This record gives sequence, structure tokens and C-alpha cells, in this order.
Amino acid sequence: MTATIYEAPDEALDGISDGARVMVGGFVSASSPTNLIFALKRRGTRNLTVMATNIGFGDRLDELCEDRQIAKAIASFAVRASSARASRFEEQYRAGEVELELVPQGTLAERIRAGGAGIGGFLTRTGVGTQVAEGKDVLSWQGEEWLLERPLRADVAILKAHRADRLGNLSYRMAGRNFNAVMATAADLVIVEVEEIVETGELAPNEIHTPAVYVDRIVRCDPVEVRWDGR
Amino acid sequence: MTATIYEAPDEALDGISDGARVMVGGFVSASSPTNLIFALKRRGTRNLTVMATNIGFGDRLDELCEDRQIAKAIASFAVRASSARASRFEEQYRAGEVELELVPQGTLAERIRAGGAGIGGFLTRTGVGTQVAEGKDVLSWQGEEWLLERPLRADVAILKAHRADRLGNLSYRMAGRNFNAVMATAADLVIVEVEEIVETGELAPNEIHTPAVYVDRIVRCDPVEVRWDGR
Amino acid sequence: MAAEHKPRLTRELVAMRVAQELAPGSTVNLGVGMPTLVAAFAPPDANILLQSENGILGYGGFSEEAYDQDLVNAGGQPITLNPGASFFDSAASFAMIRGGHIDTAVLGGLQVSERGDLANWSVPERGGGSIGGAMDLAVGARRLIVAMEHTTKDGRPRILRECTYPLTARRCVDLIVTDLAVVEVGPEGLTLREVAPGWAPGEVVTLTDAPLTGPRGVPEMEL
Amino acid sequence: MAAEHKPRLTRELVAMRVAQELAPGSTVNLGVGMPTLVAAFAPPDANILLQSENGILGYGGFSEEAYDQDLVNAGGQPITLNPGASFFDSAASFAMIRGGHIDTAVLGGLQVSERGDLANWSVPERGGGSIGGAMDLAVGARRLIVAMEHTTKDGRPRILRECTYPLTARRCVDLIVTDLAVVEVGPEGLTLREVAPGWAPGEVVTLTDAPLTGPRGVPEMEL
Repeated sequence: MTATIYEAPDEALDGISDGARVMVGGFVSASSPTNLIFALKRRGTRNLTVMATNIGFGDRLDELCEDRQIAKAIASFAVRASSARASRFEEQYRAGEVELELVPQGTLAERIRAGGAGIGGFLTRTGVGTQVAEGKDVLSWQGEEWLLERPLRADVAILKAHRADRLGNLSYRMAGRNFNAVMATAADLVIVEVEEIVETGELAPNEIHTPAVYVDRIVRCDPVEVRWDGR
Repeated sequence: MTATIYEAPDEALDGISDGARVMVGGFVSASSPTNLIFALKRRGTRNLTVMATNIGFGDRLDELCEDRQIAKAIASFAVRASSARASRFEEQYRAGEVELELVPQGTLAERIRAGGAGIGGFLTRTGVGTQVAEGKDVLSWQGEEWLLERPLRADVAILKAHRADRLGNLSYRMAGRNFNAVMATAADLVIVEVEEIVETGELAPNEIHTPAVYVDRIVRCDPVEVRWDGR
Repeated sequence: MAAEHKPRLTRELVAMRVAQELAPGSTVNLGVGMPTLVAAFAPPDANILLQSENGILGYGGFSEEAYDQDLVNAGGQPITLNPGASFFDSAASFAMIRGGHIDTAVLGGLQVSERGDLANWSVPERGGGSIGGAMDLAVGARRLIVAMEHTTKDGRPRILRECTYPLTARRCVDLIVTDLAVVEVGPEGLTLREVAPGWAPGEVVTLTDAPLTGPRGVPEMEL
Repeated sequence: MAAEHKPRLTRELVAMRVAQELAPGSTVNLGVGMPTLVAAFAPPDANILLQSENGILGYGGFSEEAYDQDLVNAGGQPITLNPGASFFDSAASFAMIRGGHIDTAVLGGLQVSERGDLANWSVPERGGGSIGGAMDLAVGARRLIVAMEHTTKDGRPRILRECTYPLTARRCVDLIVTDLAVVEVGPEGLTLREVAPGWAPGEVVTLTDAPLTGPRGVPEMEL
């Protein structure tokens, strides 16, 4: 279906309910859907399971912890090993108030890709012999051990791209594809903030990184400045 | 490693030996490495296992059958169900002279991707309950049956792209990415014919479809006209 | 006139009837053969996105004049692009297909069973057959329409209690459009929804091996 | 002077020694922390391709002036691009990493065992830790160099018979470069290859829990 264009990020989130499983694209500052994160904060939706590669390291996802909207995070970076200044997520995690499923970043990307690609699981050497393997099937093949990892899907993905056309095709800027491009394939409802909306046909076919079939809603927003705050 | 630029397709194939497992990119006419196929024919390398989505349907891979260079094909289209004019591969297949592993096209692409991505296997619903499932593990998950498919790798991949830079980055034209882009990741030696070689830096970062890390050898050739011959 | 000699729908008319099934704005993959013809009958203002499994979303029609060997569909035919078209590689294309992102696939068929099993890639007595993208599309598309001839050239039914040819996928077909009828596959079996102009439901039932429910008062197709 | 008070290599000198390990034309991923500093010491004419797991191949150095929030490395630092750089998504990036296409990864470490097990993501007594791309890089890179301090702040060895912290991966480390030594991991265990200037092999052995072979005639690092 052709994507629907929304006027404001708050409207674009219409229908996200308490308890939703939400994927959040971006890598720290790169193509982070910060306007949509702020709208989700204003909306006050609670008991969220958030899937994002990082939380609280310069990205603004940590702000959802201010009103305790996050019940669980599935992430690759969320809690520092060092004793640096804690994010809200870290405080709540250390207090046992939020749940965390820590996933190696490559396994996270591949699980999301699998969720979008109809793959029921895949075998990886990443995590074998570590805490990540706990509770998972380990299969032997060609003299090695492999973890069976399962796909991840979400009810909603909130993403950022650089440009969209009216059909819903997306183009990312620089290192902006990161988790945005994979998450676009793996959620029932895909909502994308972009810096510019152009007429259909203005993005060249080889310039489109996420084909329109994956995109449900688009909203134009000025990007928010975010910055890694060190580790 | 930076790619090596060769002057002619025959030299670019240096080192391919009898019995090699060779991936051949292209989809029928689209970005088919026909100059490299012809060079492989001239070279006379025998007992090849060829992996390609199609053989003998307009592509020129069938010509390797003229001198019986192919011992086995792993392909999604290779033998017609109809009684149309037979390709050489079909004749040799029906005479029991070549082996064929018939693979659903999506499973073929995903197995090659897995081979390039360090995935030890993946679960798909494609092929469950069909001849494709014979001899394979079937796992149950979430009330469904899934086939465990294994990765594919090759000794050599022969591919075609539109443009390369001197570092080895590739850019494809139109529907030219097809199997070329995945096969580039899954062979020990990746040899690519291109229509143009440009200076490093002339391909924009978002215009590069196959990063240089995957490419070993480049040769500039005028494209050969090939055409689907119907089915 | 005996049923076996009555005129049946042409391939173009079957394709026209299939095209009526395509929802505006939907993403559709058309298999090789008869399904390919459907592209010509999709209403141009319905914004249907045609996907081709060799890595194209948003192609237009077929055009020999525009022939460019890097721009062919999954059947190797020269095509044109609509505004908003995009390209991707084969792994990404089948991720789209197998991940449930294609609303409707239209495939040719050799046999369909009463449970919706499809056989469309191999004729064992001829000793061949190729799978291509059919198994992936049969499993991955949200809705699968099979466009085929109702009977073999020598008059044997293709809609059977059990397929005798090698399967493409089990329980995958939603709708069968033939040169004689429109048949829906449901959890309780097959329902005859429409018959070709000039054909009586009973005549279609006679040429069908699997039981068809609802054969009284079945309307003729509107083409 | 007691060994524990002798000057050790700075982080920059450790990075400089690691940079000597990078083969011309190789593809290298540098982890966050001390490994990041290696970029500054890679010979500019060696055509080293730096990969960042957030989807960049061919980045250059770090530049605050060039800050663009869409162009940061895996540590969130602003970077520049070299000619020939390319971008891709995270699944493609880790396909590159896990598929064995990275020649060398340099990671920080908390502990390394005599078998080359690495622990670098969690300090259990602090109750936290994040994995990031470390497990994927440890398993996927063809050669893994760990750059770390030889001992903890309170002087306990980090090179151990067995890691006591949660593992990143088993048997993954090829070379350890610390502020005191270069230690190679082989099938038979650890070999002391070089010591920091001014340090005797025996002093390094004392600060190492795992057995080190070849401690006689070990040369000083050339920096």
C-alpha cells in the first residue's frame, strides 16, 4: 500500500498502545528517529518493549525512562561495564525496574532481518560458550558449535530516513541505513520521519534503500541534534 | 585487499582448476558475466560444479556444456517442464551425464548469502512437504514445520557489474544486482567483468552496491548481448 | 454441444478475470506464462506495485521497443519502469517474498488439490521441471491465485483430491481461476464461485475431480 | 625500582605497536576505547580499509571539525571518509564481519585466558556491561588482536589461566598487546614475543597468571 503522509510526529504514532513492542532505528546519533521518540514520550504509552541497538548512549531513547515507559529493552548496548555516569535506563536496570535482553549487535541485526524475511531461525557462532547461549539450542555442524537464534518482529517500528517519496520509498544519508533499513522489514506498522518528502519518481531506482512496500507512514520533521556522550 | 585489474578475461581466470566450484552471477540477460563464461569455455576447465540461478534459458552458461565442462549444476531453472527445444544442459541431464541439484530460487539466494555471512544454516518454510525437503532436517517451531537449509560457498565467483573503481567497489546497473551481489560475498576468489573502471572516489559511497572488500579481480569488457529464449 | 467442445476462456480472458482480484495499492508478483498477461489488465489508476523476483519493485508493462538486457522481469521479458520503481539483489528480493510483503502472487498451475496444495513445476512423465521462484512465492505471498487451464489437453481434471505431480507447496492456494471457473479454496474444501460464460456449474463439476460445493446458482464471470 | 612502579606504555604507544600488525591493503575493524587510537598510527600509504560495524567501509580519521551526526563510527565519534568509502546497513555490516571478510579486528580486553578466550564486556562486581559488536568481531575476524592493560588498577593479572569474567568468545584471540608486552596465543599456549622498553621478561611473567613460554632473550618492542 502507498504510504500515508502525516503532518506531525504525534499523529503519526496513532494506534500505538500500552504494551507494544517497538523497534527504534538509528545508531547513536546517525539517523535516529528522535522526533518520533519525543512524540512517543509525549504520548505517554507505557509498558513498552523497546528493541534498539543502543539506549542511553547519546541517543534520546533514554528519555522514555523518565516516565518509566519502558518495561523491557532488547539491545546490544544498554548498560556500561564502567562506572561512568549512569543513564536513566541504567539506574532503572540496576534497581531491577526494567528488564534487559542483551543481544550481540550482529545477532540483533540478523534476528531482525530474519523476522522481516520469513526466516524461522539461523545458526551463528556468535555467542557460543557465553552467557548469550543460555537457554538456546546449540547444534553441531562441520565440527563447530552453532547457536540457533530466533527471528525478532515488532508491532511498530519508528525509524528515520533522509528522504522519502510519496509512495513511501526511502533513501538514507551517509551511515543512516544502520538498523533503520532492517527494522523497516520486520514490524507490522512502520513509521518513518524524514527530512524531505519528494514526488514519486524523484528518487532514482538505485538511490532507494528501503522500497515502498515496507513503509506505512511518513512524517516530515527537522532532524534533532543528538550526540554520543561517551562511554 | 585492493582488487587487481586484469587486461583480458582469460587472464582474469588464472588459477581456476578442474573440479572447481564456480558461482556464476546474472539473471538470464541481466548483468550476466558472459565474457568470463566465454573465457572459461576457451580455458577448457572441466568437471566444474556450477552454481547459477539459471542455465540454458538465454544465458550463455549452456555453452560450457558443449565441451562437457560442467559435471554438476546447482540451480533454480535448468530443465524445462515443457517439451520445448532442449538446451545442451537439458540433453545431458536427460541422458544422465550431468548432475543437477534443483534449489528454489529464494533458498538459493539465501544459502549463498548465508555462505558469505558466516551463517551455518537457516530455517525456511520454502520446500516443506516437497521433494526439496528430501534428506534435510525438518524442525518444528511455532506450530509450523521449517526446513534447515545449509550455506553455499564456492571456490570462485564470476560476476558482472556495471562500474568498478580501482579499489574494487562495484556498482550495478538496473536489475543487475540479482545474484551478482550475493555471490560476491560467498567465494574464495571473486572475479568481476565491468563495463567501466573509474578512479577510486568516483563512485559515490551510496552508489556502491558491493564494497571492495569482496572483490579480488576486475576486468573491463564490452558487454555481450544475450537474450532470453523463452521457456 | 458436448461440454468438452464448448469454447473456453482465452488466456487473455483468464488474465483479465485474475486482474479483478488485485486490490488497489497492493504489491503483486506475477509468475511466468499466463500470469504475466495479468499486468496488461491491472487498472492503471489502482497503483498496483508489480514485483519481479529478480530484484525489481514497481515495473510497468512489457515493451520490446524499450529492450535493455539489464531490465528484464523474472521471465526474461523486457519491461518498463513506473515512477517510484526500485532495484535490489536476489537475497533482498526473496526476503521481501518470503517475509510476507507480497500481497498477492499469481502463479501458473499444473494441479491443485482440494486442500490447496499446488503442483506447478514438474511433469514427471516428461522427466524435468524447474522450480524458479515458485516455491518461495507459494509459501510467502499473503494470497496466492493460481491461473491455469481447468483440464489437461486430453481432458483430465487439474483440480484433484490429491496432486499426483510433485508439489510446489502444501495448502498454499487461495483462489483458482481457470478457463472454465473461479474456485475458492477454504478450510472446508473448494467452492465454485463463478463459471465461464455459457458453462453450467454441473459441466464444470464433471471436469473437476475434487468435490466442489455451492454448484447451484453460481453466477457467470463478468469480464 | 619495584616492577609495579616502573613506567608502562601509554595508550598511544600500545596503539602504535598494534598498528605495526596491520598488513597493507587489509580490512580492519577497531573497537571502542584504546583500539580506536590505532587509526592514527596506521601508515597512510598502506591502503588499510577501516570498517565500522554501523555500516561504513573506508573511513579515514577522526575529526571534530567535520562533525556530522550521520557520519559517526561504532563509538559514536565523528569521522571522515577516504576515497572509495561505502555505506551499508547493520545486517550487511555484520554479514561482512561474521562471514570472515575482516582481516583484523582490534578489541579492548578485560581478561584473556591461556587458550585465547576473551572477556571484554562485563565486570560482574559492577553488575553491568554491554556486548555491542564485540562477540561478532571476536568470532568473525580472521585475526583478533586484543589491546589492553597488562594488569588491573590494583595490580592483578589480566592474562589468566581461565577468565573469571563472562566470556566474549572462546579461543578467539591471536595476539595480545599490552602496556608491558606482546603475547602470542598459539595452540600450545602463550608465547612472550616482546616486552616494553625497560622491562625484563621475568617482570612481565610475574605480572601474568597464565604460563608464558620463551621468556629468555625476548626483545624489547620497537616503537
